[in-house]
Amino acid sequence: MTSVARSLPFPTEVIVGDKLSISIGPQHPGSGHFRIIVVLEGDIVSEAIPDPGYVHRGAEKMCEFRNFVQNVPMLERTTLPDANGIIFPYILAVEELMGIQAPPRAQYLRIISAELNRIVSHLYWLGIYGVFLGHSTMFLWPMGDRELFMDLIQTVGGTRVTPSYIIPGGARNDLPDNFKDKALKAFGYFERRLKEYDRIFFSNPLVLKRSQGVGVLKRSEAIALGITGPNLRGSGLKSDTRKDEPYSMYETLDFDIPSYPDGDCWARGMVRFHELYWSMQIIKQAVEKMPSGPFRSRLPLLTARAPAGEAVARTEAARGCMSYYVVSDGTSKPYRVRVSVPSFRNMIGIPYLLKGGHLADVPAIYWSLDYWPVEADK
Amino acid sequence: MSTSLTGEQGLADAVKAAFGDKVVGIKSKSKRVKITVDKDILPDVARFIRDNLDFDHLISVDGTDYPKDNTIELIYHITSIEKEEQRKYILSLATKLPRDSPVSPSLIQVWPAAEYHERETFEMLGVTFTGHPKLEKLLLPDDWLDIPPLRKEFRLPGR
Amino acid sequence: MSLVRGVFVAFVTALRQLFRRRMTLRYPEEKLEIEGEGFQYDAKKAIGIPGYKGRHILFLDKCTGCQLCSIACENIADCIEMVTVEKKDFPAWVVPKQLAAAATFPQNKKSLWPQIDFGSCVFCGFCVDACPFDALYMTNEYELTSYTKEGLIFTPTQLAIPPKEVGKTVKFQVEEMEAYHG
Amino acid sequence: MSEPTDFEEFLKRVVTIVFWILLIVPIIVLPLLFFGSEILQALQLLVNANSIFILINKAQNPFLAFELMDSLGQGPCIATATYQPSAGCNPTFFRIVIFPGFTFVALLTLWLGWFERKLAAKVHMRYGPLYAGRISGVLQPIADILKLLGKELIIPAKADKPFFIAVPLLTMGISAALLTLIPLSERVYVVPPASASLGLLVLFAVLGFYPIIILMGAWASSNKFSFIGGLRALHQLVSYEIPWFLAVLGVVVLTSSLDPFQIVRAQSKIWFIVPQFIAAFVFLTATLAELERIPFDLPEADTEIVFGWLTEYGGMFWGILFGLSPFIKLYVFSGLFTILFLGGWLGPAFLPPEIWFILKTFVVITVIMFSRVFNPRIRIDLLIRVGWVYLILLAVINLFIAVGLKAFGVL
Repeated sequence: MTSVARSLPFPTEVIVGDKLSISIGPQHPGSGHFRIIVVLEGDIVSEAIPDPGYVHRGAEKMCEFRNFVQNVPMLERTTLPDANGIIFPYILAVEELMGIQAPPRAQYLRIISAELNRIVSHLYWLGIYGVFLGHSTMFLWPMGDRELFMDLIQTVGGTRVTPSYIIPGGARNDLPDNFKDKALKAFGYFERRLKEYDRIFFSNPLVLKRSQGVGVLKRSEAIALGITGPNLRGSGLKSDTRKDEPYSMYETLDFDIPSYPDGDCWARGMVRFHELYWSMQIIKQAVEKMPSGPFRSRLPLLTARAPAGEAVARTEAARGCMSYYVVSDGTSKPYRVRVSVPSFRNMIGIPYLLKGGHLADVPAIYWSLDYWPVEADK
Repeated sequence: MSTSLTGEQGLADAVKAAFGDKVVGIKSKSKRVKITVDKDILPDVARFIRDNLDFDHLISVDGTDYPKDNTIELIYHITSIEKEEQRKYILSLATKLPRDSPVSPSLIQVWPAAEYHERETFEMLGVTFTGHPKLEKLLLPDDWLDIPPLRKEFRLPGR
Repeated sequence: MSLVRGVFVAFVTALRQLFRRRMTLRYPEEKLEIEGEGFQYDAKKAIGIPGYKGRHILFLDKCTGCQLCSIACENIADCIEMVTVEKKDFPAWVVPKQLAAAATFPQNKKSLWPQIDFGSCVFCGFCVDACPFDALYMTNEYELTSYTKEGLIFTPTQLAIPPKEVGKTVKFQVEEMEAYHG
Repeated sequence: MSEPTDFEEFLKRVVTIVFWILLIVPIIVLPLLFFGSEILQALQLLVNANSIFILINKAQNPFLAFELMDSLGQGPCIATATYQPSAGCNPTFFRIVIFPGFTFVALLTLWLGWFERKLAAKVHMRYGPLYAGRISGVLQPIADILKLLGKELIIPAKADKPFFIAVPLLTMGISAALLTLIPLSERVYVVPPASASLGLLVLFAVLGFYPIIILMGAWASSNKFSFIGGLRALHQLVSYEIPWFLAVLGVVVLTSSLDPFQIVRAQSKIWFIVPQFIAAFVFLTATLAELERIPFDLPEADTEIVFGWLTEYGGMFWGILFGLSPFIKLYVFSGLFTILFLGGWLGPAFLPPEIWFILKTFVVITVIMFSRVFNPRIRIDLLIRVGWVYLILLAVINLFIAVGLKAFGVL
């Protein structure tokens, strides 16, 4: 078993010369199901090695044994806070393979559910980011206000986290009658709350000291490293799949892509902070513009076959550009599903940005990338 | 070479013009172009795509196992960020590798983002990338001794 | 100076929160009121009716034992199993009134019924979508805990029982600057 | 009370009753046991009509009431028998152990912990302790202590055991030692005014042990996170302690005394927070750092280094190191702030001075506690920068102000 011993990345000596290596994760309050091996030189990180795989389930392999529709509940479990966003491109790819198109109302319903999930995911991120910086109130306020949007998701999809709401050919069910009132009430409250979030956290000078100029990702590096999502926009690039390659009905909606040129933890946080606002605007418009009519095509769910072929589809999930590559061989089960998740693409930024930073900045930088270990491990 | 491309066909034509017959096949549909090349010229085509066509943003690297043809198809999905009008395209750069000894040149020099994607493809499909600085297990357990799990002969228990 | 001012603004923001109501739902004492009757599916129109995806309810007068729910669940959670229950084995109070006099269930000749293991159910509701006879719906009941794994397996009899009444329920209230359960 | 409906309800009530008993026993039953004979004597005295008036006169004044309780010690009483039984009337033991000494502060700090949790919970939109004791979780501290006492004391296999065990005890000792130097009023104190002329100096001298003990514990744990936490504690010490001393120095210059009694007496005209507001700010900031509270809880930064130097301590060790000792220190420094800047026990006469002191201290404690709900944790380099550049600068400016005020005879 020499290969096993060799592949263990953790050095056997605790202190090598002046260096001290510590293991952040997988059982550490500042990590998820994930490990970063941090080699310290004094208080400065001289090397950081990410070690994912603790929650790897083989979603890509499991996809090959399920129908196109049966994959939906399984695939959306890779990212619980963003269940609708993560399944969206899979649905688009399967629809492209099957050659069907969802009715317009269904496309708006998808936008609503995906944007609700984006808010929930960003609020979750904000809560953890707050507590990683030691700000206990910023942990519990977003977690509490998240309840509003979990409630809305439950109103739409029936469950709070994994509604399996969007399926090939449309959406499972229509909006309930009271959704609009409920949503407008929640958005009114939350828009006022966002100002308080700004006062207590994003404009708090101590938070600025902790996050400004920390973990700077330059524009060119962000492109070369393939960073995506809010992290890319935090580096000064106005790139969002919703604008770059409008899918569903995003081209009919009027919204802005927040972007900050700084590239530091603060900029990445501010991008997400503004996206909270814009997601609410998108939902408001979608509810207004939604045409009446069917919201689901009469697709036989269990026996739906796709002709042989392949399709690539991408959408903007909460953590960035989410894309699926689906190959079909003409049966009712996909031949190959490649899940390309934003967290896996952003993981390369972790060792890159941690290097040269302080030990205290490790959780701040790590979580400012919004790395979701379960999503990356698939 | 300054590119004045119009649509998917323009992209395909540019690659075709530069590499001629070495390009095995080109498929294009709305906003998607798939270019299949021989693995020897893979780095050259990649450099060409990055430098001349401005496809600078790697989305993913993946492979599909085709036991019937005895090949593994390796695909790089690339998009563009710097050129705004090109952002809507996804260009797939594919190559066919023999299933018995799948070896391919690493494109980490062209797109540094390929590092972890190639490591994942290495452990999941057994494709060896020459020139990769650290080709080790990433997601699988360190004591994984079975065949690469995304090969088609790897069966899930009970399926 | 901006530092002191910024910290002071944050301080005042936190202070204001002292005069607002709390968000917490004190769960065992008060339960959230769930709107609607649960997730249902209109097989004729092929549309879902929005609702909470809780425990299933089985309508004994509609189920034909066609196994479609079981097939739909096959690769998702593998939690629906078809079991045979004769009519005489059902307690009288779960049998619908119009069928009480009959010797068997006329629509379900083989007496095949779904039995759901809620230990592995993921509450996706695809079985409800799959049922062509509107015999399987979902309800608002979500308190399904049991001391044993077997206790989570709901037999057709248990599935036919309407959801039990929950105790005191509260609504989620959203006001101008505060959200609370009450 | 209705009949318990089921077994769980029955258990719940039993536990609640036990909690109330545990609360009542130290307050009522233990004094009865300890001072039983004296109380009997007092009852006998009550029968004697002549002495009733004396007793009532004494009992009106809380301090004299304590004196009374102590001076009755003629019989075979444990409290007085252990300490100078022949002298009879000696309040020192009582002062150290009961009031205003350790027991009083320990009970106070227990409920300070409860108060902090309720305060933070209110800002966090949640309830905090709720169930133990029926009235918004008021018995939660007792429940916590019972839980911690029931836990196994785990000592890591590679730890340096004597030092590892010594650290909680030493920390406790230092906290208790600090406590003796905080008088509640002119008549309620542990260290009498006659021997308190160097009070502040002794306090800071005792405090100097603290980071060394932290480092000792960190090193003895043989854990990398503990070690980093210990080093951070040392860094924190050098960055806050000097501005802290300088801030106190301003007050010392104004009063020409290191005696807490003298300092309070000097504030009869004006509280020092008015002329010395810079010093008060610096002192409060440095106090946050000393107490390892957010935004300066770097040695325990849980998301960075697990729990810092406390990582390996569990059970009642943790209870002492994280529960009791920091809260006693919180009381000590809030009391010190009250003495130095808020006029100590001075106040309108409708309340006794001891109550004034406790009220002011409580306000300071609340302010310190509240800082954790709106601040993040700062980084070690920022802390050192804040300490060495800004706070020292402010403290020196303040010192000049103090010297100026003294030189021109304003105060």
